[in-house]
Amino acid sequence: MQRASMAPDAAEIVLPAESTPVRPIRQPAGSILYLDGVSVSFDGFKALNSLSLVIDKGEMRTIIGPNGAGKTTMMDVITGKTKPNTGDVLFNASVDLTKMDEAAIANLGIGRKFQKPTVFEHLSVFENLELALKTDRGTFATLFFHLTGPQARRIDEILGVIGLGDRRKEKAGALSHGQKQWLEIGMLLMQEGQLLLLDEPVAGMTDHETETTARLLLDIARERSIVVVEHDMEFVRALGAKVTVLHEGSVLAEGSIDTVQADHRVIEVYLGR
Amino acid sequence: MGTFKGGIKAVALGCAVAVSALMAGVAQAAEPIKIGVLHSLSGTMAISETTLKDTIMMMVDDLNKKGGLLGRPVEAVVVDPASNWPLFAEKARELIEKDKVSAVFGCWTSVSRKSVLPVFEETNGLLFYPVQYEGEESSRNVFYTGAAPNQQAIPAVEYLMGAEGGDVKRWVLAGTDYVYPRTTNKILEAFLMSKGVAKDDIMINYTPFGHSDWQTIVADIKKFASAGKKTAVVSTINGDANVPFYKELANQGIKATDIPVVAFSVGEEELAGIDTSNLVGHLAAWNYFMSVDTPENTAFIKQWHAFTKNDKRVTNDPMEAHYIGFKMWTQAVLQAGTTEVNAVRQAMYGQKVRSPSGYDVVMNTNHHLSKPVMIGEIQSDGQFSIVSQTEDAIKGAAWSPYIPESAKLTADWTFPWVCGNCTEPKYTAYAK
Amino acid sequence: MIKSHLARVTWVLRGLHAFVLAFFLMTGLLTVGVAIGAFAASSAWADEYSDALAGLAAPAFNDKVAAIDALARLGDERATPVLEAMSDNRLYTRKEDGRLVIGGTGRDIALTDAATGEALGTATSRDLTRINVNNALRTALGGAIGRLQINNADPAKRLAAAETMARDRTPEAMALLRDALAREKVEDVRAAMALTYAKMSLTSTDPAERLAAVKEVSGRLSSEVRALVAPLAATNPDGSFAEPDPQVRAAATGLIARIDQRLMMTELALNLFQGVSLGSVLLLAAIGLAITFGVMGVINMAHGEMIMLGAYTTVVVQQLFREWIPAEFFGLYLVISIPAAFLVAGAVGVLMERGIIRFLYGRPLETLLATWGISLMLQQLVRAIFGAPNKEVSNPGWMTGAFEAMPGMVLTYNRIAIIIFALAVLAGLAALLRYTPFGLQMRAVTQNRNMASAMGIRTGWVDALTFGLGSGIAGVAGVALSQIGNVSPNLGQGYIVDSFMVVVFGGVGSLWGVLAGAMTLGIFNKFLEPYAGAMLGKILILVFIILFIQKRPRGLFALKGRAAEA
Amino acid sequence: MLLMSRLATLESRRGWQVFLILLVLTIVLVPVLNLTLPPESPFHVPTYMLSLLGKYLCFALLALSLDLIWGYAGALSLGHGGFFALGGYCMGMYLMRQIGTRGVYGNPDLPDFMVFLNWSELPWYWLGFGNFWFAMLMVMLVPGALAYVLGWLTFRSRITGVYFSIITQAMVFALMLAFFRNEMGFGGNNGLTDFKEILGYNVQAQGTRIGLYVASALVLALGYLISRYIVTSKLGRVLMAIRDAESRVRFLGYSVTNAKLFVFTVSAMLAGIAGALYVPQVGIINPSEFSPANSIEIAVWVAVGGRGTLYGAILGAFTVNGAKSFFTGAAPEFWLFFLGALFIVCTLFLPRGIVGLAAQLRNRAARRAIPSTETKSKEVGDAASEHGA
Repeated sequence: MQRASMAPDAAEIVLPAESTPVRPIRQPAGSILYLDGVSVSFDGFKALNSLSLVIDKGEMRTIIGPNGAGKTTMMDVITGKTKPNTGDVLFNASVDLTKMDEAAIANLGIGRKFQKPTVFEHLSVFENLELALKTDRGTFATLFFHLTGPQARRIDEILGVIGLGDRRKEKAGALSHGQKQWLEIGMLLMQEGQLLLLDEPVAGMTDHETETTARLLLDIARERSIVVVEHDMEFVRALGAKVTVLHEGSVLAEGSIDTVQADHRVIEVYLGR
Repeated sequence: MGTFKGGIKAVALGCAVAVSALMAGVAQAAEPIKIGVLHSLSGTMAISETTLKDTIMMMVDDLNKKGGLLGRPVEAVVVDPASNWPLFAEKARELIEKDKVSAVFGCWTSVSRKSVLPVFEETNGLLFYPVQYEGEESSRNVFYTGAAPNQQAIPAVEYLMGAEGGDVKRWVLAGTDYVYPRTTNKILEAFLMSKGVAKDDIMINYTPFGHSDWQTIVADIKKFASAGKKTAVVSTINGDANVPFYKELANQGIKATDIPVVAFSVGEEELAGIDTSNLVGHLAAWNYFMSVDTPENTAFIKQWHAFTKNDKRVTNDPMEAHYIGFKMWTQAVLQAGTTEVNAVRQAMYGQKVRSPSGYDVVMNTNHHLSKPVMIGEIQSDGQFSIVSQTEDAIKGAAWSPYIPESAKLTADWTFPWVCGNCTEPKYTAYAK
Repeated sequence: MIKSHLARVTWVLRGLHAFVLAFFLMTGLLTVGVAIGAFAASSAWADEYSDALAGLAAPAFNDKVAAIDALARLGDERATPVLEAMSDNRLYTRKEDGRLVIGGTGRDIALTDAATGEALGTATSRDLTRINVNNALRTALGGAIGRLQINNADPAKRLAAAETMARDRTPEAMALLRDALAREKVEDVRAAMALTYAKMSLTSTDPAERLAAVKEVSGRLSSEVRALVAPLAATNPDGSFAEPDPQVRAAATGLIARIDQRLMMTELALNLFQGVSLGSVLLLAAIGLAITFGVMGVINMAHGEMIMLGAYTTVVVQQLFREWIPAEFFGLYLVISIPAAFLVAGAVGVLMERGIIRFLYGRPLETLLATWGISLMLQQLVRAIFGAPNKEVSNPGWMTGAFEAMPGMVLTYNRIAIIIFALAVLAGLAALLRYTPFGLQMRAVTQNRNMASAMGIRTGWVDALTFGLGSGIAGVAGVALSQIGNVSPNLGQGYIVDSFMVVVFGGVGSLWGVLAGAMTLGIFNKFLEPYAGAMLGKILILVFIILFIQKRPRGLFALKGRAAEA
Repeated sequence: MLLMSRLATLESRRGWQVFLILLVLTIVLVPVLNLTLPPESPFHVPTYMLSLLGKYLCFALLALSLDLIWGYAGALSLGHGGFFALGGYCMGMYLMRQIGTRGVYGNPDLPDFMVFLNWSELPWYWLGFGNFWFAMLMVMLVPGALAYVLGWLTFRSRITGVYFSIITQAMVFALMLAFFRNEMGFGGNNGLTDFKEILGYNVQAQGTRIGLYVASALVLALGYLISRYIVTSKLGRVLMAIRDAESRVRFLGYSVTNAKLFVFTVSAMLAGIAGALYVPQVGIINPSEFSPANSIEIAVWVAVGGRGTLYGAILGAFTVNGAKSFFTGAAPEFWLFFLGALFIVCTLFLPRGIVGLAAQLRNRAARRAIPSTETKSKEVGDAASEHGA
């Protein structure tokens, strides 16, 4: 009936959750991201139910879970798109993310890649990367911005990394689906964030592309913390990182991919009761 | 070389032949005298102004059938300023400078007149303005053929104060918030106070243009009238807002015998859009009503019906003003023997036309007409029954004596004054 | 005269059973006497009567007033039809012989002699000179007719007379009313007479009578009564009381306090009614937009023109009724106009959707420009066909007038009709969306176009029909709005901004939001108007809406999370 | 140095050539043709044409300002007529103060309409407007401040697309009603008129007209360069990114609110300047300039010319207004049909306006090979989806 409701931020109105927060496993010290008892509900539907999660500095974490488990909502909470009803979200063990808006959180060094590749279609590949470049992002600074030599070289470098060097002047809208995914990863790299959140980075990619992406991510992970949400088990296996399984808005299981796959609760959730 | 010279000669000869042929052609066909018609044909004011355009077209048509003017046909240049005030100025300039019209007939709202005024003054054009207005203006380049406040508002209020009008003691001055109602109400307030009406017995109310929800105001009027004294409403409500106003009056059961409403902007054309069976007895003051029973008026109506090919079309006061203005202009052109503006202006003073209202209407040196004032009551057929009219024509006053600042001003465009707003003649020294 | 004497005699007879015989004789004598007297006087009366009749045609206003007074004083009931005709502008003098005649209606005027009632054939308006009447004369005529009819056999006429006489405070009128009151049997008429009499005797010189009058009028807590009683409670400039009798003064002061209290309540109720009424106008104007804009997301700037088309359809239907249908069915034209307007505006809407708008889905701001172009063209088209001036739309009889819900609170029938109509349209629309297959398809298409298409719904036609529905409802609104406002080519322009405000304020896509939005804005506006004035009130409301949207960008009835139903 | 090199990047070499040729043609050739040639000459530019062109130049600047916010940031303001009129009123107030004792009532301090409404002294908000430079400052500050406040409220609440359009429309509607009120002290319905002098020159003199015309052309050129500077800067790319995917820009760390607020305010200031140049040339400013229909018309100019190109907006303003001037004289009864049809044709067949026409024709052949991938999305309020075509 209602088209307006299809708009991206239609779900802003949130109702208080009723659950009691569960204490997290450990204290925030030393973590890059610390979620404690985070709950979010839309119209009585609990998207996150007292979720607690800790990511260490330099850690790579994979998050899996069936549809509606709350993966994307969790990302929304971390990046400031959705405010949690209850719970703490701390960055670097000290910064309270729930008090900040998206831009401020991005400027802290948290980068995000969306499930559906979102690049600026009317800008060229180069310009897309330029926008993501880590500099002062104030309005007047942007107005009088002048690209320096090192910055231009950095963009060229990333263009090489994501394999779009020969398409730098083309409009991003003209790229294929996989190339858009890569461009978006390239933009994440330009941001030089400390924490990268990737929502299904290999969706719609060929096997070969998936492999390359996995290598790229492992490469990046040496300097940064990364959280990857993914369905593709092969890819998850290739990353070889610790896996967290979400179900109905809270953590169901945590561990290596093999432990998790052997967990009967996980099997139950994935195969149905 | 020789051939080149010969070529020039041939061209020159050819040119000469062509020019003389052209001249001859002009002499034979007689270049038309152009007049401009500057009335909105679209936008909010089209409701009122299209009729005036048709009136001028009818007059031009008639004049051409009778052989034109000074042996030349008259051509009306019609433009559409689209109820957009700056566009009025643009179109006025275009008419005068590009089309080189001898006179312009046009405008309805005060603001459109104010907008074109600098253009007419700069280019020394001639504007005939046919609508009743607030006065407080006299331009060398405008002839005001509509009523000034003393030719409409004051006689109407005087009528209501008298026994025939019902001995009204309490007054509601309701108007749209713009300059005409503001001025008229200011004049009326001063006039009423000078007649001993207390301030408490005057209620002034302004509404926005196109106001459509009159419930509150009509209820307020009823409340104000329930104080026991005979109450009347003097309405300067503008065009569009009148229909819902009258509908609300009728529905709330306000009869003319209880609270008469006298309007200065409601004529036959406006009533054509309203079912008047419940409005019988409410009044309007004008210088002309379609129901005037004179041979001139019968002829005028007949001509109008023939021109529009519709015998249901009504005539109204601004149309009559245009009729008078156009007749006067043709008479002045004939008298001056030219369409040149300065000569025509001089010839306009004292020009006399037998108007459809049955009076000899005269143009005064303050650029306003002497016209009769008539008060009519609305009847169920959408016409007015004339209940009072002045014996003689009343001279339009550009400056109202009831406004202190304007009381001291004089408009007289003849020697020794030659001024629209002066406290003393410009040529006092030479006048002796 | 004779008749009334007899009536009184009969009354006397009834009261005195015991002396039937003796009084029978006496009455006989009396009757004979009266008859003789009447006969003797009749020639003198006849002269005075015909003089007065002739005076009606006098050119001077004062002479006419004198003649009317004289006729009222004479009390000859033959004068009633003459005075009524005069009041209706149907009294003429015939040009050929100067005879005073009463004319009928119509092109050929049927004439009757005013003095004798004799039929005189027909004439045209050229043969006659109308006797001009103005408001003052009409008031005088009303009073005179009232006096003549206060003893009429028809109770309805007596009631009307009792009410019109309230303005006539002469001693003669009072005496007449006192007599009539004494004889009156019909309860309603009696009450009306008593009230009128009390109003008259508030200025009586006898304190007891004044007190009785105050008591009598205290049943009606209206501002009119307040104005009448106010002098009794007033103080003179020197500080003394205008009313010497303390008892009367106390009664008057008490009554005024009660009236003031009542008036405050009345005003509140009236404001509420006016607000609801304005709200229903806004609702009607916006409801079509709630479909085209709210449901389909089309910024339809030609929405106002759909309303205008509906209003012009009403004009055409009305014209057809005037020409082809007997006058007694004229009131039905509105009933026919509703489906006609729906079809006309709906058809134009479908054409618009198929011809232009469907190519612009997903580009809402360009739809805005294209529909703006359509609106300009439609306005000019209507101007070319019907002419620029306003068109007349008459209210059918059942929508004219008002009733007084309580003293001082007049509710007009057309406003009530529009409130009911607006709610009915809303309810109908809600039912259509909820219970019909079309409504189901429409909801399916708007919620998930691809899915609906996959299920075999012809989404293109559903779009066209949905847009047609919204436009058609705007057309129906035009029928209603033609009853209270202008019908001109600019009609739609006046509603377009308001309609958008209502839809956005109420919550896009929600019918109940539109209802709540329209009513809130209407009532808010009407409560603001007395304090801020009409213009400032409107400005304040716009500012309020701007600020409100900041707080709740999706309007009052924002649909949350999952797509709710409209 | 840096500035010069930055300026050079505003346009391509050919762009600069065209720009300069057009500028010279407008500010030199037209006045020369008006002044030197006799009226009979076919190349003579009559004075009425000059003032018409002057008016178009102001409209072009107005269209340019709207293109900045609509074409680049994707927010269609239906309130630009309001900023234009506010700038016009500021200029009008200055001009009113220059009348001095030459008004009909001869009051040295008060404009005629205040004398008439029995006001005894100038209201506080008229103070200072006797000074030209103060008035010019206000021409930019007043519309700018209003845009800043309104923009801050709306952009902060993330009101986009149609909702933004409707809010700005409500704003002009409220302004119109407010300025209609005589109590406001801006002359009510008649507005401000009867101007005599600007900076000591008679406003009706031919020399002044030419001066105003040249000033309008220069300001338009300057406005164009400023706009070019903004849209070719990184901020320009941020704006286009906002137009494409507003929320994505936030995740890159840019403040969408501030970027939009900046360009909205600049745009409103440009509109105010356009209004200030317009008023002395047409000789009147009144509340009908605030009417919502006027603001919609501005959007139409931009759409007809082609939005998101800046020069398209200028072209559109000239085309539509030229057509309007021509048709209201040549076909007074039918011009609305032409105008209406123009809007429909432009939106249906020229989604990128007149300037997009050439590209559209060029691409036609190429496009045939690739089937359209456009999906039928009908989201309300999603500015990004506007560019689906």
